[in-house]
Order: sequence, then C-alpha cells, then structure tokens
Amino acid sequence: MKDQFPILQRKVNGKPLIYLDNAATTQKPQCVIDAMNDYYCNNNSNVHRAVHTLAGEATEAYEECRRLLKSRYNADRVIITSGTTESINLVAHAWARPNLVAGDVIVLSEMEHHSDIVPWQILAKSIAVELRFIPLKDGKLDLEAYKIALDGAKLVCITQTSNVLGTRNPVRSIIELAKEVDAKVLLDSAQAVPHEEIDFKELGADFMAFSAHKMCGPTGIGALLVKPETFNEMDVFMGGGDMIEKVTLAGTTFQTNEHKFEAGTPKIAEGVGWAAALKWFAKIDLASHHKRILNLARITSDYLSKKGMKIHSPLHDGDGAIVSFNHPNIHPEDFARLLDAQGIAVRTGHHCAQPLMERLGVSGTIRASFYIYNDETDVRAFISGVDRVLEVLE
Amino acid sequence: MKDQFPILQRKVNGKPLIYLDNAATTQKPQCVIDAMNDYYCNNNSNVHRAVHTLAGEATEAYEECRRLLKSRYNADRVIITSGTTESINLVAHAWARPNLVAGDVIVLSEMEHHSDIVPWQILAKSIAVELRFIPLKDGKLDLEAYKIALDGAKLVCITQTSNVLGTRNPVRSIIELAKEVDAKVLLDSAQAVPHEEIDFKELGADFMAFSAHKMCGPTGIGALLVKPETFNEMDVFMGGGDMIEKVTLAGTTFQTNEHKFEAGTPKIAEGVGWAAALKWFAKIDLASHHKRILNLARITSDYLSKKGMKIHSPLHDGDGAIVSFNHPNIHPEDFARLLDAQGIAVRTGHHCAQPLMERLGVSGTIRASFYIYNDETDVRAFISGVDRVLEVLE
Amino acid sequence: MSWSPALQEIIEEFSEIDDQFEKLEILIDFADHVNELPLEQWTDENLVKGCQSIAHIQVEIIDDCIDLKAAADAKLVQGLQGILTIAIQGLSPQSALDLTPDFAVEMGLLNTLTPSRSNGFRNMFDLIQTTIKEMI
Amino acid sequence: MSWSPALQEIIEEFSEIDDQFEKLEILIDFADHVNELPLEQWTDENLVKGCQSIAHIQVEIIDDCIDLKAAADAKLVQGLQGILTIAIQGLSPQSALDLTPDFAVEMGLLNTLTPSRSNGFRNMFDLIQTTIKEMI
Ligand SMILES: Cc1ncc(COP(=O)(O)O)c(C=O)c1O
Ligand SMILES: Cc1ncc(COP(=O)(O)O)c(C=O)c1O
Repeated sequence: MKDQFPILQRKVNGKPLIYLDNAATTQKPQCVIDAMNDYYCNNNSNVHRAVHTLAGEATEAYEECRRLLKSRYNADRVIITSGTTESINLVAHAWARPNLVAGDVIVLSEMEHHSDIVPWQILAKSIAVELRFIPLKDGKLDLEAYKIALDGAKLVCITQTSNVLGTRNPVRSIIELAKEVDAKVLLDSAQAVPHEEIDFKELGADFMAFSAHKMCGPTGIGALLVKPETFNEMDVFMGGGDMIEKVTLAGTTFQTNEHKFEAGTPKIAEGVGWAAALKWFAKIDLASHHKRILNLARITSDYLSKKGMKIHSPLHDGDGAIVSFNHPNIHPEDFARLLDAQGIAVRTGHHCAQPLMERLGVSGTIRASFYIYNDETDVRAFISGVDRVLEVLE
Repeated sequence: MKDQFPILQRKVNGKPLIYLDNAATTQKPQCVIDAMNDYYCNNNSNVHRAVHTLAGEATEAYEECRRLLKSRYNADRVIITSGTTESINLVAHAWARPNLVAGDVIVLSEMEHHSDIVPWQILAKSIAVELRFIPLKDGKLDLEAYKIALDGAKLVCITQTSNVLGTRNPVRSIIELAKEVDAKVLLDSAQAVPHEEIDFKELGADFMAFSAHKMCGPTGIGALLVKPETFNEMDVFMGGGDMIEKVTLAGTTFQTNEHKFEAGTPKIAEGVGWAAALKWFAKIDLASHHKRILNLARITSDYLSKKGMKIHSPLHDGDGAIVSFNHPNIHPEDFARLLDAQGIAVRTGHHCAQPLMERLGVSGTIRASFYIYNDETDVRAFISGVDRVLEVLE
Repeated sequence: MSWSPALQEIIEEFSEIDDQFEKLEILIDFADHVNELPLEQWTDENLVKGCQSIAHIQVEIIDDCIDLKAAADAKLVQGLQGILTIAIQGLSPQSALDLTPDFAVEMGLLNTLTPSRSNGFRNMFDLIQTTIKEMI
Repeated sequence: MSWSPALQEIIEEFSEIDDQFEKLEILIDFADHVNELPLEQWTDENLVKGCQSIAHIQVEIIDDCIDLKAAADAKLVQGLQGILTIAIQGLSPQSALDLTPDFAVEMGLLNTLTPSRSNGFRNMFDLIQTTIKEMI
C-alpha cells in the first residue's frame, strides 16, 4: 500500500517519514495526484452551460464526483462544499436560520470539533436558539443526559467519530431518539468516512458533513449529504453563478437541485481528484483495514500506558485508530518536536476541541492517528522514537 | 509562451486546440501544475498550529500565497476564499448584514455578473436594503445616473471589467464619487486582475474580490482584499477551526487577523498553486501583453463586423480582450459547435449576466476571449473557422 | 440492439466520416427530416429542459404508432431531432421503449450520453420515452 | 553580521552536528542558561504570543545593558530562550537592535525564520527588540 503514496517515500530530518497525523489530513495516492495533474494538462475548462469539448469533458469529470458520492453513500442529494466546516455552516444558514425560532433547542456534545460548535454559537447569538451540550461519561456521550436534553430539540449535531479520542458515537440510537421528538440530525462524519462504509439513507440522518482531504482526496472540497424532504426545507445561502434559474433586476429564481447551494465556479480540479480517490477507495476493504489499524493503535496505546502515559482514547471496537495521550511531566510540544527530529509526525495541541480539552483537564494532548497505509513498521518506529524521547526528557 | 501550457499542445476533434474561452477560466502553466503536484508528493499536511516538519512546510507554502497577494496588490488584509463568488457573499454577510439597515441603498450596475447581483438580492430580501442598478449608455455605465443613484448609498458594488463586453469601468471616478457620500466600494475584479497591475491601497476601494482560476491559478481559491478600517467593521461569517482564539461552551472569541474569516482546513494545495502562479506572473509584463491581445481582439472584431455580425464589445483602450457578438440568423449554439468541431473553444450563452443580455436584447452571445498565451495563429484559426461556419450556415 | 434499416443506414453513413465538422454538416441536413411542430404548439409540456437552445418535441400515439413533431431554434439540435424522428417515427410504443440511445454514440455524433455532454440529445430521448410511458 | 564570541562558539557547536535529534538534545541543555523569570512575574505584557507553549520574556535595561529574564513550560522553547540570553544579555540596547535573528538558521536549529516555522523563536526575538525600542 505505502508504495502508492509518493510522500511516504520521503525523508524528514534524514529519517524515513512516519506519518501519524492522519486525523488532521491524509496523504494522497499517486492516482489522485495524477488525476488532477491530468485534468489541468488536458481538460481544464469552466463547467456547465457550455458547448465546447473541454467544457463538456470538465463538466463530466467534475459531476462524476457527485455521482460517485451518491452511490457510495446511498444519498439522493449531495451538495459539494469546500469541506466539513462549510457543510456545517451551510446547514446553519440554509436550514436552521429559516426553520428555527428563538427558544428552539439545538443539542450538541462536549466532544464536538470547533467546526460543529462555533457555527451554532454564531447562530444562537443571532436568533436566540438554545444550545445544549451532552456531557461525557467515561469518554463516551452520556445517553441519559442526551435523552433529557432532547426536550424541545429541533436539531441534533453530533460527531460520528471524535477527532481527539477516536470514540465512535452510537449514532443509530442518537438518530432514533432524535426522530422520536422530530428533531433533525446532522452528523459530523469527517472522521467516520475515512474508516467505514455508510448508508446514509438507511441511517436516517438529515445531514452528513465530511471533507475529501481526510479520505485521500484533495484539499478544498467536501460534501453535505441531505435527506430529500429536509433538502426541500433549505433556503438559498450564497448567491452567484450556476445556482440560478433566471436572474432579473426585479428578482431571481433558483435551481431546484444541488446546484442551488453551489454558487460560483465549482471546485473543478478538486472534484476530479476526489472522484479518483473515491474510485480508488471502492477497491479497498475499509473494514479489514480499519480492524488492522485499530489494532496498531491498541499496541501503541498499551506501550505508552506501560511507560506511564495517560491515555485518553478508549479504542473500543469501531472507534477511530487514534491514540491521544499525555506524559505526566513532558510538555506535548517537546515530545512532538523530539519525535519530529526522528521523522515521526504526530499532532499536539487542542485539536480544535477546546471544550473537550477542558473536560479532560489538559491544555492539549499528543495525538498519533493511524490510517490505511500505516503498518507495524510505523508502530515500531514510533515506539523506539518514544523511548528515545523518554531517555532524554524523563 | 504557449509551450509553457501543456493543454495548449492538445488536439480537439483532431485539430489543434484554439482556446478562446479565457474569460470563463484560464489555462495553467506547467510550473503551477508542478507546484501542486510537488506539494502533494512532498509536503502535504494540515496547516497551522502543528510542530512537525510537514505541517511547517505546508503552512509556509500556503501562507506564501497570502504574502504574495499582499505585496502584489499592496493590500494589508487578504482573506483567502474559494473564489470571487464567496468573496462577495462574505462581504454581504460579514460587512453589509451587521452594518446596514432597512432602507439603506446598495448601488450596482446592469452589467454585473450574477455573483455580484444575487448575493445582494438575497440580502435585500432579508434586511430590506434597496438595490439600485446603474443603467448602460452606449455600452458604458451611465455616470450621470450613477451620481443620482448615490443618494443614500452605503455600498457600491461594481465590476471593474465586464465579463461579457470587456468594458473597463472608470473605477477611480466611481470610488471618488462614492467616497463623497461615504459609501463603501466593492470591486468585482475577477476580469481585471488577469490583465492589469492594481494598487489596492492607492485605488481606495474597501473590498476587492477575485478568483485564482482566471489568472492562471487553480480552481477552488480566490481572495477578498479589505481596507483595514473596513476590516474592523466586519463580523464573523462562518465558524469553525482555525478562526477562533478560544472556544468554551459559554462562548467563543475569534482571531483578529484574516484567519477570522477562514474557518476550517484551508485550501492548502490551491494556495500553493496560486502562489506559483503569482510568482510566474511577477515575471510577466501584463501591460504589454494586454495591449497585444486587445489588438488581437480588435482584429477579430473588425473581421466579424465586416462579415455582418453584431459586435457588443466596445474594445476601447484598457478594455478586456473580449469579443461578444451575434450573427443575425445563426443560433449561437450552432455557431459554437461548428467552431468546436474545428478545435476552437468559445463560450455561448448568457455568461452569468442575464440582466445585461436583456439590456442587449439577446438571449445569449458568442464570446471569444483572449489571454496572454493567445497569438496571431489563434486569430487566423478563428477567422478561418468562422468562414467555414458561415459557408455552411448562411 | 437492432435498429430499423433506415436508422442503420444513417449510422453507417455517419460512422464512415472521420471529421467532426463534416459530421455536423450532415447532421444539419437532417433538420429537414422533422415533422415540424408549429410555433403555436410550443408549450411548456413539450419543451425539452436542460438545453441551451429552445427545443420542443411532441409525442402522440396514432393507431398504435408513435408520431413525433419537433422543432428547435438551433439547427444542430433540430438535426438531432431529425435523426430521432427517423429512429422512432411509426414504431409501436413498445418498440420505442425498447430503443436505447447508444446509436448516437455509434454514429460518432456524441462521445458520451451524459446529459451534460450530449447536446440535448439525451434529454430529448428521455423526454420521448417518458411521454410514451405516461401514455400507455 | 558579527556576533559575540560566546554566541559564535555556540553557533559552531550546533553547526557541527548533523542529526536533528542531537541538536535538540543540546538545545534542551541551554534551558538552564536563562535567568528564570519567577512564576509570579508571568504577565500578559511579557507573554510571547503565537507559541503553542507558554513562554514569557521580560526585558529590562539596567545601566544601559539589556537584562533578560525568561521562562517557558516547554523545555525546547526555554532552550531557545537560553540561546537568546547568551546572544543578547548584557548588550547595549543599540547592539541588541542591530542583531538579526539569522544566527538561529546558521546553527541549523531552524530552516527558516518565518513565524509559523520557527518554534516561537522569531516571536521571542521580535518581542525583545520591540520592547527595547519602546524603552529607548
Ligand atoms: C466579472 C465576474 N465576476 C464574478 C465572477 C465569478 O467568479 P467565480 O465563479 O470564480 O466565483 C466571474 C467569473 O465567472 C466574473 O467574470
Ligand atoms: C470531527 C471533525 N469535524 C470537523 C472537522 C473540520 O473539517 P475541515 O477542516 O476539513 O472543514 C474535522 C477536521 O479537522 C474533524 O476532525
């Protein structure tokens, strides 16, 4: 697998790169890089409404991304955005703003990424909806507290898999309970889609947001899946080219399909790159890879724990292959820099989840996150890297 | 010049590609394609707040784009967006919404692109501001009508160069007159930046919006330049990672620089590609190229006119190198398809400017738009292509 | 897939031509093969959506045979309508429904049948079949 | 640019080491070279902004000589502060202002001095010079 990823051949500080920052972004296989290269070298053109050959080729290549997303996730409506963050903001503006009123409740959790907190805080400031945060209990969402929080809820926004802990939330139960009170459900699936197959229609959520760059696709593109009935409740968000039906100075009518929410020249090369990633993905057995790397994460976690580190990640079956930890004395930044000096890339800091950090009682963690191209070599390198850090700093 | 653009070496329908759809999007030189390729093969990582080597390299490569934009346009504040359209919508949400009240006037023109009309119509519907459209007189803005429209104006939004006609508006006078009534000015510079050097500070506008893909850069990225005083009047728009200072469940504080308006993982590879384009641009004498291709447009226009076509583009000095025309009987689509069969790419349709089409009394035009890599060969090919179309259809 | 001899002949005629321009020249000649739908019968119902040009197709079943009337403001689109007429006019509803649109690719007129690249052909073909389905 | 002999010696020491890990090991040793700013004197004014770790630097001018006190919660950052101390402590304000930060690159500690990649070094260096400018 590794030989398909050119970046994994490089050296960092004279050592082979051991890339364990996959929850932040994943690397791209050669076929994805080539697809974008090829697009710019052969088919680049603006898309839609044009009759020349390049424009037709570009439109087809770009729209293939949407087709692949629809079939991969079994979704009727796929809005292309610039990423998870824009997808969630789109829901806040296009669905929540026109459909909610002061006093309506939005239920979130304490383990949300900032991208699934701040848009709702901005909305709350503007239209006085109430935000309720489900607390954590033993590294998991407290479902009893959730049930209570649902009273008066119109929308539930939950991360499917935590980017800090790897905790996979019980989204099926969460959705079922929300549906009992007729609340809409938005899944932040940024960390879930890289690791599992998801049937959106069957799952029953109203919205699902994710980014291409976390699943071997390019930067600058993501998607929002929407249930058709809920799609019909959405108002226009951004205005511009491509999303209109007819513009006059007196007023404008809009497209009725996904284009309504995709104003301006689309992310064309990005769509082409993502389509290549999705085709590549289709040939991969995610479930067995995920099992394999979750095991890598567990080996890592056990070792760190034995060495006296505090492990925050539960690493239950189905959880993300993420090990968040702290050393009792060593500053995460020192830890990570000494790993980096050995070619090992991990992330430190608040991971865009400051409320969760507060709950964990730390200012930041060290996070090693695994992906499908990681293997035992990486774990061994990481472990011996850690040993060396401890020799110097303990 | 052409040999730097790989796509210009290809054939379309067996004929060498003659690309005259540059107002829709421009082609990319090899160095821009290589920069993105290189990024994905060697430096791909999420940016900001990380200590490992890749993250540092990626951050530096991405932030170089902002630095280059600041110095190229002499701007203190450069917000990276996904394109002109998002830039304009950002102004509507982050500046206009919090600063305007019902009855305030926004002045636009009849030659705006939909991206500079629809965001304002959406805003008007929401907060009841009044939109006034400056009419055209002989293919130019009617400045007398503009002066009258300015009464009560808080914001003026004008395209610097029309994407249909190529008309370059007298933005200096437009800004001066707006400043007399203390109105802010937004320039839609999507068609201007590919053709001229602009000193934003000296020009005195408050906002300037443009896209990378129209100036040899990648898709999916653009910028909004903002005057510092006006920047301070802007409220947050989208929420998420990277734009915050401190998030708590009780409330959040935001970054105070441009990051405040850049929620989520940025368009990293796109920034790297655009930076490469900007560096390539710095070595190019745009002014002399522009003169040269405006001349190509004039030769083309004269020929078409002699052949009985109605020419809509004035092609004055400084105007864009764009020839919009109609044949008295031939449908634009037939015209363009028969050109395409000869390898010639032009655009037909309303060019995202339906109000202007209405003013011109046509449902669409045929548009041949030239860029710095076009030369006499292209004009000759186009002219003989037109001759062949006329033989068949007249 | 088997086509009527008339259609088969046209397919062969087109596929013998390499040059795209010449293909389009011939396609234009087929614009005369439509049974022209008079302007006053251009309605929203028979409008083909998703085309750059204005195109109308009216489908009727007369004596268990398909009867097409069509018109477009662009010649090439009307040429495609002419070929559709040759392919479908007079067929039984069921034979018309059995038809697949790949003959246009076979002709080399279209590289692909995706709506965004088939110059309205796919939309017109689909409109005809949908209308027939509604009528039978 | 000429540096003090003490700084010159350190630069040479670092530049002789190829391995980045070894460089950092030595850098950690320099954490002891700071005149430690006591915790109770950590204020918003002497906080270094834009670092992942918490770092404080207090600059004073005593008898026309720069006096630095510093502290950080990360050892490597405090190591950088130690080197800054060796570079600047006791200089005249003008000599301190004349100093450019490239010695850190020369040492091979940083590849670049852009704020986003200099581990807080650039921010600390700039803070020192800005504070001196304000005081003289
Ligand atoms: C004048 C003008 N404004 C705005 C736009 C919109 O730019 P984008 O589609 O890149 O957002 C365009 C390009 O289509 C344009 O030509
Ligand atoms: C759980 C989760 N939600 C949202 C995001 C935001 O994604 P993006 O930055 O691609 O918009 C991320 C990634 O950073 C994430 O891990």
